[in-house]
Amino acid sequence: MNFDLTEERQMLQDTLRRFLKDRYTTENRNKIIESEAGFSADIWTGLAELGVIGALFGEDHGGFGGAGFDIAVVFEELGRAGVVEPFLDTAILGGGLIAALGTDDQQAMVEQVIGGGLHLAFAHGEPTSRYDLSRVQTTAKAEDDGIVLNGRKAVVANAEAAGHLIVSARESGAADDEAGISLFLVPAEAKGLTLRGYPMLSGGRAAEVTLDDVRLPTSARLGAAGDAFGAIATQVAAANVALAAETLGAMETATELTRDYLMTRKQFGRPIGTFQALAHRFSDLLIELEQARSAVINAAGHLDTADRDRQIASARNLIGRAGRLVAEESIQMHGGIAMTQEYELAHIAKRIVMNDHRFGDTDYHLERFIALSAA
Amino acid sequence: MNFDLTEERQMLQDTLRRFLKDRYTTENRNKIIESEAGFSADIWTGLAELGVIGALFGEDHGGFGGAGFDIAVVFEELGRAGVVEPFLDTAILGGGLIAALGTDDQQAMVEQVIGGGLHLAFAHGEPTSRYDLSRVQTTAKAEDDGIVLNGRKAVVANAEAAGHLIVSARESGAADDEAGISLFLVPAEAKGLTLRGYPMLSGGRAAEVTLDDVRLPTSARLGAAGDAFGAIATQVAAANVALAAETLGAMETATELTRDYLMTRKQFGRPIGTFQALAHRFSDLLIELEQARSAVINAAGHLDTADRDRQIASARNLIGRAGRLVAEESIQMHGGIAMTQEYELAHIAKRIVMNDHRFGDTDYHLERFIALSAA
Amino acid sequence: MDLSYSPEDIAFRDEVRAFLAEKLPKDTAEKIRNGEELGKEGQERWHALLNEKGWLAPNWPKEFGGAEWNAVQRHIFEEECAFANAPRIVPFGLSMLAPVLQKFGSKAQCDHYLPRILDGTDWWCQGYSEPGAGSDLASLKTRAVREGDHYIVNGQKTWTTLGQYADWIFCLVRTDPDAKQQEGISFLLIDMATPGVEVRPIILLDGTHEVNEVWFTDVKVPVENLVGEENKGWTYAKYLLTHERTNIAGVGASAAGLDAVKRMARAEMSGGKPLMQNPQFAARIAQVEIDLMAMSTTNLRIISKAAVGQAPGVEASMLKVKGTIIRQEINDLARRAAGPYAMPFASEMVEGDNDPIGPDYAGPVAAQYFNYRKLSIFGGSNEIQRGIIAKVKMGG
Amino acid sequence: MDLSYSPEDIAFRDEVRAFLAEKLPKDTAEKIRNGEELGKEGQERWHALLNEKGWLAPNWPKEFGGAEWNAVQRHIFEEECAFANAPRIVPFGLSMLAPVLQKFGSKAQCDHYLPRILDGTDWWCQGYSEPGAGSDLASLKTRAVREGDHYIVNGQKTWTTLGQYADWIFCLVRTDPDAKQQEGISFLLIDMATPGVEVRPIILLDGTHEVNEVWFTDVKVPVENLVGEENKGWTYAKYLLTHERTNIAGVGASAAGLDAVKRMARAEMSGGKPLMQNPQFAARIAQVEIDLMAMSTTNLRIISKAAVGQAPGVEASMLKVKGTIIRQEINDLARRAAGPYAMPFASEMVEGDNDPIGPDYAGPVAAQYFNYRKLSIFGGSNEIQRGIIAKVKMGG
Repeated sequence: MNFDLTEERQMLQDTLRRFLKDRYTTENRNKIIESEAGFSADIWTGLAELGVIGALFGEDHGGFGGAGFDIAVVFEELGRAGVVEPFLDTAILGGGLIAALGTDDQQAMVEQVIGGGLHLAFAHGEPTSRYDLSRVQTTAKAEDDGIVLNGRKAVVANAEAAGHLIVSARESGAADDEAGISLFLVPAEAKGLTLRGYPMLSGGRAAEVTLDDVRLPTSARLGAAGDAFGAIATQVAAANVALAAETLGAMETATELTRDYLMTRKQFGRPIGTFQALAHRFSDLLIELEQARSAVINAAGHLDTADRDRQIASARNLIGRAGRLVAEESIQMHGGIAMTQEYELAHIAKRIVMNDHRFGDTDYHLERFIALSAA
Repeated sequence: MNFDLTEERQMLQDTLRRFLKDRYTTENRNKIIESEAGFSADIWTGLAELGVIGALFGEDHGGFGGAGFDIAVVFEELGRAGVVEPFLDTAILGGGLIAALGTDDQQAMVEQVIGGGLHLAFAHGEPTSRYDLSRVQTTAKAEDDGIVLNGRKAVVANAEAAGHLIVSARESGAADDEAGISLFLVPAEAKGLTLRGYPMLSGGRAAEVTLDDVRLPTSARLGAAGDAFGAIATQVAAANVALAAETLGAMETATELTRDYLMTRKQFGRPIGTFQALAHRFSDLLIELEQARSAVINAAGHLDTADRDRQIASARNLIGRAGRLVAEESIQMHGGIAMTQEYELAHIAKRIVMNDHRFGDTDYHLERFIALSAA
Repeated sequence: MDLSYSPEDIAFRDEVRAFLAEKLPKDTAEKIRNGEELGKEGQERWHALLNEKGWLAPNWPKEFGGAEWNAVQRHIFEEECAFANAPRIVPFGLSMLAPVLQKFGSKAQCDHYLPRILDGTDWWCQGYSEPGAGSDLASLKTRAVREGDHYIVNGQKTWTTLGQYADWIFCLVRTDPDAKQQEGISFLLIDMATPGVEVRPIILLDGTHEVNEVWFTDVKVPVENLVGEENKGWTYAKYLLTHERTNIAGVGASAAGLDAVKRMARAEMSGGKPLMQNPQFAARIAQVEIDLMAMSTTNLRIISKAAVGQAPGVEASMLKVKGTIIRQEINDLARRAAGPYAMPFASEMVEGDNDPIGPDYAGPVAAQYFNYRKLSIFGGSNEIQRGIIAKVKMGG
Repeated sequence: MDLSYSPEDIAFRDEVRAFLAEKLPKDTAEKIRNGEELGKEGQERWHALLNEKGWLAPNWPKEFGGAEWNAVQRHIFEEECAFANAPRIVPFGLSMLAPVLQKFGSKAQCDHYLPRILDGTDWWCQGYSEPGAGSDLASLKTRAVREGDHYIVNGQKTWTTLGQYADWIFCLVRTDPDAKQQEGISFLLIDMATPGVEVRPIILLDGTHEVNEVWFTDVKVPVENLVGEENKGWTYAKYLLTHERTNIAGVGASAAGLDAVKRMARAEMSGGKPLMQNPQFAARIAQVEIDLMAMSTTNLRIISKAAVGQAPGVEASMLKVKGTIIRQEINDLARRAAGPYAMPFASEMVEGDNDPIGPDYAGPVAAQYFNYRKLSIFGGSNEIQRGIIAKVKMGG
């Protein structure tokens, strides 16, 4: 048993933390959030050069990591700094799906992703699918020598920046079937593809995606026809580890900001953190933070095991609850200052809470845990 | 709108509180709990003479009350003092069912109950029925000119002291049907009736009741054959108001004991109640206490309305949650002393928590509330 | 014990309902229902409609043009307004300053200011909080120095709600720097157009501009703008704070919010069924509804005491704490109910008229969740309230 | 990062399992599983079996006859014992006194007392707490006055667990009344058979007799029973407290308790279905199981640090708080699961062999629920632990 990071991961963590501390200040980050692109190309390139993206892929795909703990280390640091750049979408989801399913030709895109030269987006969720992974109503129909896509995709993160969208569509089966779902590489400039972009509350941008008779060659299909669900579930599992770790990192920052505030701000001549009620509540946050850290370790450590889904459901349920507590209590213990947009905690709290809306919220994961435990 | 007690109820409350304060001290009560009978005949007679039982019946049955607020006033006071005497079983359930369904002959028992001269018990729950009111597997079969009962009843409170047991049995229908359930007045000395008595954790006694070919005349039936469910539901609703009010009273005592302790016990030369963490937690108890009081008012005020069951489910869910909080926090804030049997809070906390096991616990009432709200 | 309204109360409720049905502008109600901001003009339009009916100042005595309703009537009015999605009245002039003027102000001040509050000539804001002072008003630093017929005011106020719309601000200022903490404070009325007054926006974490910093640099204020006596401002401030505390439980708003959550949960599908039928979500809704049912009665119990002249006292603190917990829980449920469509940042939707991105109910819920964290912070934080409750109840 | 045990650890675990399967008496395991009390003889029987194997003193150095296990091995042993329903080792002599003697006691004391602890000759109890002192040991009042070759001890200890079985008690006594708070305290070993020692039972709220008051009236204690130096007892006491804190999270016990709750919930029927399928109950079970999964890893993280010599420090307080919350929640679930059959007061069942009243699992659950409220009170209350956490973490 060993809970220490390997030397390589420790180095990655240190490098990443230093880079972000210098470059990703509150002021810079708030400017990035308000920019038209919604993220910084400089930061993206800088982090790619540091190897952040490479750490998310295995050696057989040109990276030097790709395991659960690699994902956890990277995203914990991204979370600590409140990074809004779309590593989840381009690398874990987009790049991960191509790495898992792509032909040799398609795999070339992974190399581009690792180098920082290509953005991707995973266009999967639909207006009424909520968190149900197998609910795909977008259709893919064979026509002439190609395929025609029709449908609508909801809240597709990073869609506007993506060179290609990885679009899920149904080739057979009923609306909720796992079988019959395929993935397609749709170039940003494809005819019939329309994006309606908007900023997201916790930073970054997304788009509503309409596919209106989008015609593709069959070579645009990623993997075997109708057989993409397994790969989707696997990459979404990795995304859940990433989201859990990112939330953990943000929770660390929230508690650190709160500690600093409690020890700096004075009332009646004493730091308010020395008052018992706040001190005890702060202790509870620290306890939940350690629980969240253990949950991330469990999820990351089981990413390639048979118990994967149950461990991930467990971790995301715990982090959903602990995250809400940390976000709300940190704001409450700060008081008014935490309500202002320019204060670091405001953005950090939004990252924590809004992560609960990607790939299943606290309740969704609780139900999944119950179902998987009963199985 | 008026939330003041009527003059009569105010007088009843004052009298009852005075009587119990003088006579129902911790020492006396703990002796009563440890006695063989599990309750005090003197206290019973004394309270009957004060009109406590009469207050639980309407004028048409020889009482002078019987409304939801009468029940609430009486049981809140009983709860404040941690009274273990079986008013719920003898009066609300036993007496109430006879008053609701009895023939003129049978009604004579109500008079005896009001006078304090007769005990009753409601033998309804069965070993596997849990909180399901309509789950009755005890059978009643017509034979010769009479009826034969067979079955087993679980945790029948006050069974040993009761002159008659009011036994529910199925004359027709499936195990969970509401239709087909009848009630029978079974004399304590009936042949084939066996009791296995035991004390209960929060005071008082109950028994496992076995009915082995218990033969009764048809005149022992209470109400029409197979038609008792409505009356059972009505009296159980009244019992739920009583339980809610009793728990409220016990919560009042728990918070008062806690306040006194917090203001008396010193650490570092200051009453521990002046430390912020305990002060804030104590405030939360007071808030929940007011919520519980409102819940009892809502339940009592709707006892005779169409919204009865939803209001009662609401009240018992809230009081179950608030009661657990008050019991646990009161013990925790006291520390070791509250863990000892001889300290008043120990018994009071047990009353609060164990009331959750009669006629549906917190979760049961939550589900009922959801079902009734959807209806 | 009687849980029902009197016939008079019911008649009054029906009158309120009829008025709302007839007079509340449809587009206003629609905006409130969708959590959109109303802006200055929208507020002023509603104030004017109420003023026309004589209902703009429920708690003012009739002599000043108020409705002089009792607490139960005020409660009925507030509850009906919440259900009809009417805007809440902006309280600064009407509910906060006016009672102080009526009790402590000069006749000249009453004659001048009160009609202008009613007819919308003056929009007032509040200058209480200062940076670093938190909920502790007594430590305030803004100075007013008497020079002839004027005070010269220097200092800074913060968390000034809707100060960007205001014509006037009522301020607590320190007039005697040598006096102890709460003494030496005066209550001053300042024209926002005076040179040296500067309003700087504070953007809240959900992107909204509700509150402001107000800076005073050598601002000349005529001495006749002093309310009551110099150095007695703390007395007036405390009086104001008790008046601020009407409708503190927010029962009507919570009930309307819970209804909205249920609508969302009936529309959202989860695992092939309406979210409303999901056992976890149904349990969350039921739990908060049960709490709200009790809170509603707690509120009525306290109000019915106030109606017969018994002061609410520490109960107001209890209502504040539990009321905000319930409202914030409802906001959390709304956020959850919206699912992935809670993520778009619909600030332009909130203020403008663009098509919604997802279902129309989803647009503002996450922003509201964050915005409403303020409920337990501003106006005396829940920690302050818990301290008050403990102090009063443990002293007894 | 590696979440799995080393091959050596797995071999050790298998050895523990084999031992438990072979040696743990069936009736003992049955009693533990049903929450019944084991009594003195039952405990002594189990201690003897462990001693035979050389496993009675996991944390003692080998020179004293201990197993000298590392923290991971101790964890494995405790977890396997919990799952096999083995009794916990009574800690007073083995885990609390012995480390103090080994570090601060004389050779004569070690040679005399340690073998008697191992072979069961002496049953020890602890004399720390006093009435009114709560978790604050420094304010203790029991006096020991030196007279020739003896100390004369007067005073009272309380919450003395299993003192009714004890042959000896180790005590903190005040030897210098003029010294400040924590100075002037000495660590004394007292034979319970000495005249003037009186044990009075304290009955806990669930009717059990676990703890006692111990009164000292002019009790003569030979000076050679002093451990270490006079007036240095506080140092030894603090050392002892850190050693008391093994297995503080109670992960094994919680896991066994949760399994028991699941068995109950599969057997109990609610609304025609097993309670386990009831969405509310299933959610409660899942929630605590999720917390326990994380806690188990938190525990291992801390233990794996301890195994390589890093002291647990403030983490022990975190484990104590969260560990007791989880265990108490599991006790609450067991109480709920039992339904109406939680009501019988089965004290005679717990101690004797009568037939159970309802299902056999239901008998002790409510009593245990109340009894286990002690977990967050005794041994440094959760409030004390939260204070420690805040102090350490906010100082940093």
